[in-house]
Amino acid sequence: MKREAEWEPKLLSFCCRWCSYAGADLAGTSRKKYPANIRIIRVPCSGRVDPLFIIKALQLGFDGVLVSGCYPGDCHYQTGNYYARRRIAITKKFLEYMGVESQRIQASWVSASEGGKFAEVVSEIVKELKEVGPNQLFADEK
Amino acid sequence: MAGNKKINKRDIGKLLNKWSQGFTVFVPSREDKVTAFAKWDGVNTNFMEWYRNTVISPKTNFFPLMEEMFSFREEEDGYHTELPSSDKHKQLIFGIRPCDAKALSILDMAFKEGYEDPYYLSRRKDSLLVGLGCTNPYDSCFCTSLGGGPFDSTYVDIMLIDIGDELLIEEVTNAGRELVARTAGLEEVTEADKARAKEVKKSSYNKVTKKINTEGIQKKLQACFEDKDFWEKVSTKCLSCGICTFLCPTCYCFDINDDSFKKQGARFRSWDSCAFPIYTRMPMENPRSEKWRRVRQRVCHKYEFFPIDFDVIACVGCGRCIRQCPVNWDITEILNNLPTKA
Amino acid sequence: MEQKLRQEAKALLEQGRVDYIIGYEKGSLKFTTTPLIIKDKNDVDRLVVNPFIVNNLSVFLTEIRGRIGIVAKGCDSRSIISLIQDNKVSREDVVIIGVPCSGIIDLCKVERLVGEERDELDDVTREGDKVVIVVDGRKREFPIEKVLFDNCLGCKFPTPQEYDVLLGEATSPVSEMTASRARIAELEGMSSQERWNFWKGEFNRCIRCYACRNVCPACFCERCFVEETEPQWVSPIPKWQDNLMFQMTRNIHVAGRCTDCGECERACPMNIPLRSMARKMYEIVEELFSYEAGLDEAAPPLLTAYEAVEAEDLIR
Amino acid sequence: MINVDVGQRRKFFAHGNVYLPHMVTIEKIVEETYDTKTFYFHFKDKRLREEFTFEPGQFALFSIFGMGEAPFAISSSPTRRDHLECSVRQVGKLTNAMHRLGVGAEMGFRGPYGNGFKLDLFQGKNVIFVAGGIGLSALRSLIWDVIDNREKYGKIDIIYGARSPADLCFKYDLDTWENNEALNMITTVDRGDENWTGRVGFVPQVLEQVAPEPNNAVAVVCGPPIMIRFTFPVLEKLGFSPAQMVTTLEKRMKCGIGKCGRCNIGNLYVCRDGPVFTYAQIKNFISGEY
Repeated sequence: MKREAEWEPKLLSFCCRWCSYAGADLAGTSRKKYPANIRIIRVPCSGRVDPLFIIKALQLGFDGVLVSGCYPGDCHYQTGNYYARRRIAITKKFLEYMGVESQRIQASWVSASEGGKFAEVVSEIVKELKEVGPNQLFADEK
Repeated sequence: MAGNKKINKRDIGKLLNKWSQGFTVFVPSREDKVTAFAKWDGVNTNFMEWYRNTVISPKTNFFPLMEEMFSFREEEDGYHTELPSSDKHKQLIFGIRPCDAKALSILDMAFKEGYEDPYYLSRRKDSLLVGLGCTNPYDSCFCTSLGGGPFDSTYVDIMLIDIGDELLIEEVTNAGRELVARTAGLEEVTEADKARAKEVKKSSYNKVTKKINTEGIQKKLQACFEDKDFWEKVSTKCLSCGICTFLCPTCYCFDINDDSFKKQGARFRSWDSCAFPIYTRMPMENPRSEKWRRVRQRVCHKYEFFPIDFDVIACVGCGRCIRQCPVNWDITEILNNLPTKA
Repeated sequence: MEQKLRQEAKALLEQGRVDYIIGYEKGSLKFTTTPLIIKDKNDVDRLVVNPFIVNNLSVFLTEIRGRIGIVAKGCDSRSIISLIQDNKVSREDVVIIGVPCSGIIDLCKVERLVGEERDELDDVTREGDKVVIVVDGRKREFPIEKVLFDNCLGCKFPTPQEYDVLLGEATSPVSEMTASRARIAELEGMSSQERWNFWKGEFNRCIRCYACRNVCPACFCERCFVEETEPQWVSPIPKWQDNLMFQMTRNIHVAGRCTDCGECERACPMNIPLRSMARKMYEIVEELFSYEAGLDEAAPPLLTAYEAVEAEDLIR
Repeated sequence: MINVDVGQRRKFFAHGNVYLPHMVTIEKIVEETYDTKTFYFHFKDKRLREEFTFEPGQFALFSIFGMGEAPFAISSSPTRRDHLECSVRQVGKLTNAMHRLGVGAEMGFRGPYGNGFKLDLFQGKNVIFVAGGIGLSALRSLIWDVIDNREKYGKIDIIYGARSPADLCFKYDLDTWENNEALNMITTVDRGDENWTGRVGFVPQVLEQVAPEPNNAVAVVCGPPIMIRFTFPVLEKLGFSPAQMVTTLEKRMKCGIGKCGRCNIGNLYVCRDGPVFTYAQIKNFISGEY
C-alpha cells in the first residue's frame, strides 16, 4: 500500500547479550554508521529465540527480523547458538515456502569485538528490505 | 397443510431470482472447498444434484464463527464504544434440512429466553426458512429418534418435497404462505404428485436407520452422572477437539475476546467448545480439566440440562458430530449404552 | 492378520505384560474404523485390521497411563519412536504390534473417483494392486494408487521401523512421490506472493477447532502456546492471520517429530491442505539435516542436537 | 423454565444492548494485600450514578478495552450510593491489566447480573459467615447490610481465613468487626508468621471448632473452590441441612447472562441462576463441578 519514498523498513533484531548485543554496542561507541531502522531486543542467548517470536514480529508488521548470536563454538552457554541455528534454518526455509520473502528472516553471527560487522550486516539487510518493500503479509485487504 | 403448488427443478433459478427481491438468498454451496450455505450467485442451481447436507450447519448464518460485538477507541475524553451497523438484509435459507431448521428453533430459545441476545435475534428476525425434505438421508442421520424426520416441516416456513423432476411446495407458516402467494408462475399440484410425495416421504423415513432410545433419557443420565468409570471409558478415544461442537447446529457456546491495536479495536465473539480444557479454566482451578467431565458435559447438556430449561432435547440427530469426528466417536452408541443402575 | 492380532493381544493381556491394548475396531459408519482401547481380554475379538485403519493411535500414548500394547502402521511406529526419543513414552512400557502397511484407503478419494458419497457404496475392498468398488451392485476396479492417502503414496517406511510383533511380511514402499507431493510442487512453482495468498485463502476457512493439533502425536505439550495469555501470542479470535500464525508455529514446533502420517489433514473438517505444510517441513528437515523422524529411538530429537557445521549458508 | 427477571435490569443496558459496557471511572484504589486491590469507581454517566441499584451478592462484568472482560462481585454496600467497589486479585491477563490502572482510569462495566442474596432467608436467624481469601469481597456487602440492620438478625458469627497474614483482605473491616461486640469475629490463617498471634488453621477446621448451632441458622460460605468443598461436609456434620447452607460461587464466565455456556453446574448457570446457591441446589453435582 504505502510504497512512497519516505517509507523506511523496520527491522527487529534479537541480539544475544554476550556477543551480538555487545557488538552492537561497540558499533555505537566506535561511531560506526548504520541505518536507524533497527530495533533491538536483548536476549540472553540466540537459543532463547522461539520461532514464534519471529512470526509474531512479522504479524506485528516488522519488515524483517534478525536473530544475531555468538559464532558457533563461542556460545556463553556452550551450545545455545547451535540449537538456534537449527531452529532459524527450518523457520527461514519453511516461511519462505509459505510465501514470506526470504529477505525478511535473517540471522548473523556477530562477536563482541565486531562492531564493524554488526553495522555492515544491518546496512545490508536494510538495503535488501528496501528492495522487498513493506511487509503487507498480515494486512487485511481493504 | 399439503401445498397446491409445485415447480419444475429447471426453474429453481427463476424462483430464486424472484425471491431475491426482498431477501438475500442463501443456498448450499461448495465453492469454498467445504459445503456450507453461501449467498446465491444468481445463476448456479447445480446444488440440487449434489446437496445432501452441508458440513457447516446453517447456524452460521445467524450465529457466525466470529462477529464484532462493538468497536472501541480511546480519545482524549476517554473511551467510546460503537455498535456495528446491523446488516438489515433478511435472509432466506433455501434448502435447509428439517433437522437444521429444528436446530434453529433450539437456538432461538437459547438466545431469546432470559436475557435476549441482540446479535442473533436481529439476524434471525424476518428470516425465512425454505426447507427441502431429505429424500436421501445419510447413514449417520438419526433425526427420527428425536421427534423429527426427513420431512418434518414444523420449523420451516415453506417445505419443498422432491418428487423427481419437480418440487412440491408446502406452505407452513403465514410468512411462507404469503411468499408463495406472491410468487407467480407456479404450477398446480395433481393427485398423482401428492401420491408420489407420500411415497417419497415414507421411503426416506425408513432410510433413517440409526436410532437412539430417548425414553427416560434424562433420568438415565441423571442416574449415571456420578459414574466416573463409565464416563472415563466412553471418553478415552475422544481427542478433545472442537469439531463436534463447532459443526453441531445446536451448539451455541461462545467466547468473547478483544482485538485491538494501539488505541482502538473491537470486541468479538467467536465459537467456543466445551471440549476444550481452557473453556472452563480459571487461574487457580479448572472444574472440567479432565476429559471425561467435558464429554459428560456435552452429552448431559444436550440430553439432560437443556431439556430441564426448555423441554426439548438440544440435539436434532443431524449426525455431523459422528460423521466428521476424526475418531468416529458416536454419541448414539453412548446414549444407547448408558449404564442402568445395578 | 486379524486373527494373529487377536491372539497376540489376548496373550499380552493374559500374561499381564500390558494393561491396555490400543487398536482399531469397526466404526459406526460404513467402512470406518475407530480406536479401540481395551483392558479386558474378552474384548480382543473386536480388534480389526483392514485398509481403513486411518488413525495414528500413538496420540493416545501420552495420555493413557500404564503399559500399553499398541497396533501400529509404519508411520505410527515412527511416531512412537519419536515419543520415546522425546522421553514422553518409555520403550519398556509399550509393546508395538506392527502392521505391515500397504497403504490406507482415503474414502474422500473413493467418493470423488466414483462420484458417490460413501453411504451409497455397497463395498470397497482391496485386491492386491487394485481397489474394487461396488456401487448399485456394479463392480468397478481401479488401481489402488487412485484411492490411497497422499502420504501413503510416497511412504518410504510402510513396515513398522520398530516392533515387538510383526503381523505378517514386511511390505515394500509405494513409491509414488510425484503424486504424493503434487500440491507442494505446484506451490513451489508459484511466486512468494501467490503462495502467501494461497495459504491466506485456506486459513480464512479455519474454524480453530484444533483437531489438527489434538490428532497429532507430535503435539504433546501440556499447554499449547495458543492458550497462553501472558503474553497472548495468538488471538483466540479465528481471524486468518492468527489461524495461519498458529499453524505455521505448530509446524515449526513439531519439526523433526512429524512422520508425515497425514492425520492433521485427514482430521481437518474444513479441508485445509495441512499436509502440504507438514510434508514440506519434513522435506526441509531431511534436506538440511539429513534427519527423518522416528527412525532411531536412541538418537536425540532434531531440535536438541546439532552438528558443528551445518546450515551456515543461511547465516551471515 | 428459565427464571430470570430481566425487565428490571433492562434499564441498565447501554443502548439496549446487554453486551455493551458503560464507562466507569476509578476514583480510589486501596491495596488490600500484595496481590489484591479494591477499586472505588463511579459511572461516567450522571443518570446512572443516580439510578443504578443492585443487591448484595450480585456481580458485574468489568472490562479493559483491548484486554477483555471478567466478572467480579460488587463488594460495596447497596445502601451507599456515592460509589461502587470491587476487589480484584491479580491472577491473569485482565487482572494484571487492572492492577496497572491508576486513579482516573476508565473501565467498562455491565451489570448487575446474578441473583444476589435473598435477605428474607436470613432475617430473624443466626447467620454464620464463612469466608476465605478474597471470597470475603462477595460477602462484604451482605455483612455490612446485616450489621446496619443488626436488630433483624440473631447471633452473627464471621469466620474468615486466608493463606497467611499477608493474604488477609479488608483489614480495616476486620478490625471494625472485631471490635463490634454484637458480632463474633474469628480470623484465622493457614500459616502464621513471626508477628501473627491469632488463630492458625484451615477455615473448615476452625468452623468445626467454633461449632455454631444449626437451629434457626443459616451459613453463608464463600472462598476458593477447595475451601467450599471442605466446608460443606463440616456444616453437614454440625447438623446444618443443605437448605441452610448458602454459597456464592465463582466460575469462568464470558457473557454473564447464561448464554456462553461455561459456568454451568448441571442445568444451573452460575451467572444466571447464581452466583448465590443453597447447597441443596447443587449437591447433586458434587463431583467437582463446582
